[in-house]
Amino acid sequence: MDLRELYQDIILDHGRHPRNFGALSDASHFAHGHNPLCGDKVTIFVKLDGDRIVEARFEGHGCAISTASASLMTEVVKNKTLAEADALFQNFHTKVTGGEQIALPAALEDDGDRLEPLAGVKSYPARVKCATLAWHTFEAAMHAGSIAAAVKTE
Amino acid sequence: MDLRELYQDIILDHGRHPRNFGALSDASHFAHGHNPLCGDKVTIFVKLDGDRIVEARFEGHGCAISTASASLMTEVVKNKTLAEADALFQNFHTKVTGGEQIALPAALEDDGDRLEPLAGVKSYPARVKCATLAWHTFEAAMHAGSIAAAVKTE
Amino acid sequence: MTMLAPLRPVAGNSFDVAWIRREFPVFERNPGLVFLDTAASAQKPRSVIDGIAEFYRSDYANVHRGVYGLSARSTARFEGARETVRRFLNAADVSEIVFVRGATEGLNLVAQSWGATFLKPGDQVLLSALEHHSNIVPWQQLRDRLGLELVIVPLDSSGGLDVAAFERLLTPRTRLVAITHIANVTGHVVPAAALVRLAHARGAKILLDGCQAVPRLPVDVQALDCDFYVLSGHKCYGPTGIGVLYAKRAILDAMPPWQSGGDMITTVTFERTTYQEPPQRFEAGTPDISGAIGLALALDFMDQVGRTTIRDHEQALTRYARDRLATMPGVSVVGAGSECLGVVSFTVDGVHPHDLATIFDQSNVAIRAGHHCAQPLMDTLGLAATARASFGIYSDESDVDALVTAIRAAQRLFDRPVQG
Amino acid sequence: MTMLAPLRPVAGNSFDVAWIRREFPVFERNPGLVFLDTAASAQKPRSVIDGIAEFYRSDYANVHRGVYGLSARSTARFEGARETVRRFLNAADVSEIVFVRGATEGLNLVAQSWGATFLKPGDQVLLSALEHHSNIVPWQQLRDRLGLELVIVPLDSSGGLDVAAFERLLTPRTRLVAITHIANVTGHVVPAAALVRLAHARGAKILLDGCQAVPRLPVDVQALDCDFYVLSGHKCYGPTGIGVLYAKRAILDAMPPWQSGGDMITTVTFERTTYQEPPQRFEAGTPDISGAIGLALALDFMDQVGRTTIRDHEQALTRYARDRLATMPGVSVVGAGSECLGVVSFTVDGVHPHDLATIFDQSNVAIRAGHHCAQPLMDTLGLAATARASFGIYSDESDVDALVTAIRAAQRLFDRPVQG
Ligand SMILES: Cc1ncc(COP(=O)(O)O)c(C=O)c1O
Ligand SMILES: Cc1ncc(COP(=O)(O)O)c(C=O)c1O
Repeated sequence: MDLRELYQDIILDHGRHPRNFGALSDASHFAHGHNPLCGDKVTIFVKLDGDRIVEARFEGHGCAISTASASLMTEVVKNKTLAEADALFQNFHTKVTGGEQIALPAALEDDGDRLEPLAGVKSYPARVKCATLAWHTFEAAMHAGSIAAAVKTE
Repeated sequence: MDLRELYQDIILDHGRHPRNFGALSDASHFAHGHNPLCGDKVTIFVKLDGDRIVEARFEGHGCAISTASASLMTEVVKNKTLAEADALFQNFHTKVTGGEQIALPAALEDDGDRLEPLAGVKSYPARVKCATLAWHTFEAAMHAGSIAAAVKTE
Repeated sequence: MTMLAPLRPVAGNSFDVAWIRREFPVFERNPGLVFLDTAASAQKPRSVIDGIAEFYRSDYANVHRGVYGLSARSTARFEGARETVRRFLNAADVSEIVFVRGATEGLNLVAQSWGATFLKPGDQVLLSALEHHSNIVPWQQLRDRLGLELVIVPLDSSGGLDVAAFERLLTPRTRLVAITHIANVTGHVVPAAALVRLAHARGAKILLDGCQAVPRLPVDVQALDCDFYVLSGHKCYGPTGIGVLYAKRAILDAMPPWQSGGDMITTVTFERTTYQEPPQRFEAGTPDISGAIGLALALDFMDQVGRTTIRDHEQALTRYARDRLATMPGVSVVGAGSECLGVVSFTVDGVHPHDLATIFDQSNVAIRAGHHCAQPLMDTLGLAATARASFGIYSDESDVDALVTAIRAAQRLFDRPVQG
Repeated sequence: MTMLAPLRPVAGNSFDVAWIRREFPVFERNPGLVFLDTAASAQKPRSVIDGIAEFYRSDYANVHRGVYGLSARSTARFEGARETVRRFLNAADVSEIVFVRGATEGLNLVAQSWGATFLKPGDQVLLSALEHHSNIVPWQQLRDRLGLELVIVPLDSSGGLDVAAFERLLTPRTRLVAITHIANVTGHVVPAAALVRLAHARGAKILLDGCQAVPRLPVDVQALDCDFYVLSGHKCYGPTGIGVLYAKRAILDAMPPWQSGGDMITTVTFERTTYQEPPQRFEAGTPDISGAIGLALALDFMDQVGRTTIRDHEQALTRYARDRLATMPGVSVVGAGSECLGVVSFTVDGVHPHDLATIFDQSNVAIRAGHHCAQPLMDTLGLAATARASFGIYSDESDVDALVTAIRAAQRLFDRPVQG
């Protein structure tokens, strides 16, 4: 496979210039994520209003894939309900692992398409964890109620 | 090699009817010997008068080789000095391991010959320890002064 | 990877031993070999030997941390081997399969991690008189360190586990039962599922030592419902250096690491280290990658032959051997036979087992003589040593017949009149 | 056993790498493979792969307790392997060679047997900032159990061990020094013999972690006079699952057993067990017989190539790699180079090491990216991850050239203008 399929312009751009980067001082939820095998670290901050995500930011260091994935994630989950964010994660997960595709509700299709550039990792099994780290950490933040949590992918 | 070379008449005879078998109540030295790999156990009792062995007996259970070796040993060391017993052991050791032969003083040659039937074990490396257990235990008894000792061969 | 040809049609309950034997190169290289020491260690089929070599030629690299293709392949093979073991034992989850060097290491791991954490002074550990040293000494070490009590279940009149005594000896202080699934000296099969139920009813955890059982019986850890199960790869046709500790996930989760180093940690600073989830938490350092892969190939081989087929074969052969030996004058078989599998211990009047083994070896009959690492059992039986013949997938009646002939030859040699 | 053809004539300080490479089947099976991850694990020569297979075909049986011929041959091969290791390390006696799964197990054995017996609360263990997790975490576990203090020797300005600080940090409370012989991230060689003298002058024992050194340097434990030395077989061209703990006999004599079970005991009753002499005391259960034999074949292979030849080759290649990388714009080599052997860590501006490894893999260049199980060193260096290239007996300048080309390709890919 051509490396340009993996490292698409959008990935490099978000890798170089991550969006929503930096702590969120009034976060209602956050979690630390860690991939012990390569050392990637990410912290996800979320501000919830009821079950709606009004703000999502991240901090950390990692490879282009994990940084771009965190950056794109914070963009697409903003202003979504928790159920919508979860649907996006399920869909994304099958995209990057090459599992059977889970359809998205029509309203989320555009957001799903925005994550498409990361689908290239499914040809690089060693890198799938890079793409999913931010999402697993996001999920951990949500499940932790308002308490900090830590997850890791291996 | 023919098994009759290993199990010569003299071995079977001493195996079935060990000489000097049973504890020696007025022993000045004794030691326990043990081959943990096959479970053979022997106790050697010696009575010394100065540096002369005036009595040697043994107890224990083991295979035909180890029993015959203990039996023959108690016969040949009796009435020998410690130095003579040691010379017999050295000579015997090379006999059963196939090492370079150590010559015996003329006075001990007959005793050396009496141990000859055990030389067959040198073709059975797994059995050499059976033939030497009694001798190692005897040596331990001597080195322990008048205190009991334990040795094992493996 | 060398694949096996499809199994030949089988006659009755048996299978084509000649075909099986051709899959084991040791018999080709050692013509006339009558190998009756499988309980000590099994011979290896071509698929295991060649499969390991092929793995090193084509796919080898260190596992887990490599991004490149070779390492990804190696990791997939290694983790695939873990899944093969899971399937073979029917464990609920692959994380319940911890690779260790062998049963001995598995038992030490349980004693030193689970035991040292959850046992308290005065707690009882229930063992049986049938145990191998590896399932005795780790508990003695722990007893001496913690002040435990070891309680020993005696034998019944047939030489098997006394189940009534087992039940009686289980007390509220019994925290762990550690018992062999098949006794390595006599081949006695314990009623494992019943023992698990009894132990659990009393609130005790139970470990089964499956060294002799896994090569001979279908084993389903979920059906057994045991808490721990250990096995050695080299006894089930796999390479040396690899074995398995199975434990229920909830139990592994609660256990602290034992050995520590690479691969089992999440983060390390000089102040503090956090550990991985099971099974990685218990696999410090570079694992025996080729060992795990070789073990999986061995289990595949057993599956291909068929595990109930293997059990039936071992059962028929054990019966045949016990029956033949029982009729020989001067020969005593150790223990009664109905529940015995794969192993026969015996003694011959007037010929020490050690001498028997030497004499047999002259006619290429390989048996084991001694205490079989079960000195307490030997003490119970009042024997210093026995001769032991044990069977494998490649053994057949001709091996037993050769043994009988060799016993007769030993008797002739030793019973001859000699000059005093 | 497959024997090697005699070595080809060598040119200058080097040897015929093309010939060596033909002895490693992985290169035939993976044409174009540029394998630069030998520090994680080395590839295996034909003599090791085929030698293990041949052993299983011809001579396999369990060791130590068998009277029959096959077992005697297996035991002779296994104990012969121990003698090969002794000779290779120039240990004084074969009883000083304990077979373990790998360096990690060796380090845990020393910590849990020697350390737990001879260290007291308040005692200091001196480590360095260069250590692999396997030489950190066992000491942390022991610290937490016993109340020890871990003292860390810092790096000097070149990224090597700060010997002046080492000397200063040695105190009368230092009971053990545990230090790597060659750092696995940067390739720094420590002045081992000098450290041993300093440690001994202060009355401390010293352990050297030889994982990266044994495959690259002639190692003579008597000349070094170290108290403990550990190595992993898979890093010196041997199979997985086997390693060596060397310790002086007097030290082993004083150490209690760690793991317990078969083969390491003299007598067992349910009341009491007595233990064997070293090394058997520390080898509970059936050992990794084929692992030990495979390791010996690997050491024989290294001896045949010549250990100073290997060192010279690694030295020349390491210099070549460091020189080439140093001149590349945007590339930073970690640590200064004069004392580095076999390993080069580097970073590339704007391309994360993990991405580098993926990009390199597309052109068949296998390197490692990450913390290399040395997180404290990475923290010291202020790096989250590096890319690491490491060399073996089969590496040559063309591998380095391929690496340079791959770095350029990665830079081109990542430095391209992209649409935001
Ligand atoms: C310096 C050093 N020490 C210890 C280890 C651990 O070796 P193993 O994983 O083989 O036990 C390694 C290898 O990863 C190493 O490079
Ligand atoms: C019943 C039983 N338990 C434990 C062991 C020890 O196994 P290993 O030596 O492979 O660790 C054995 C084999 O010797 C055995 O037969």
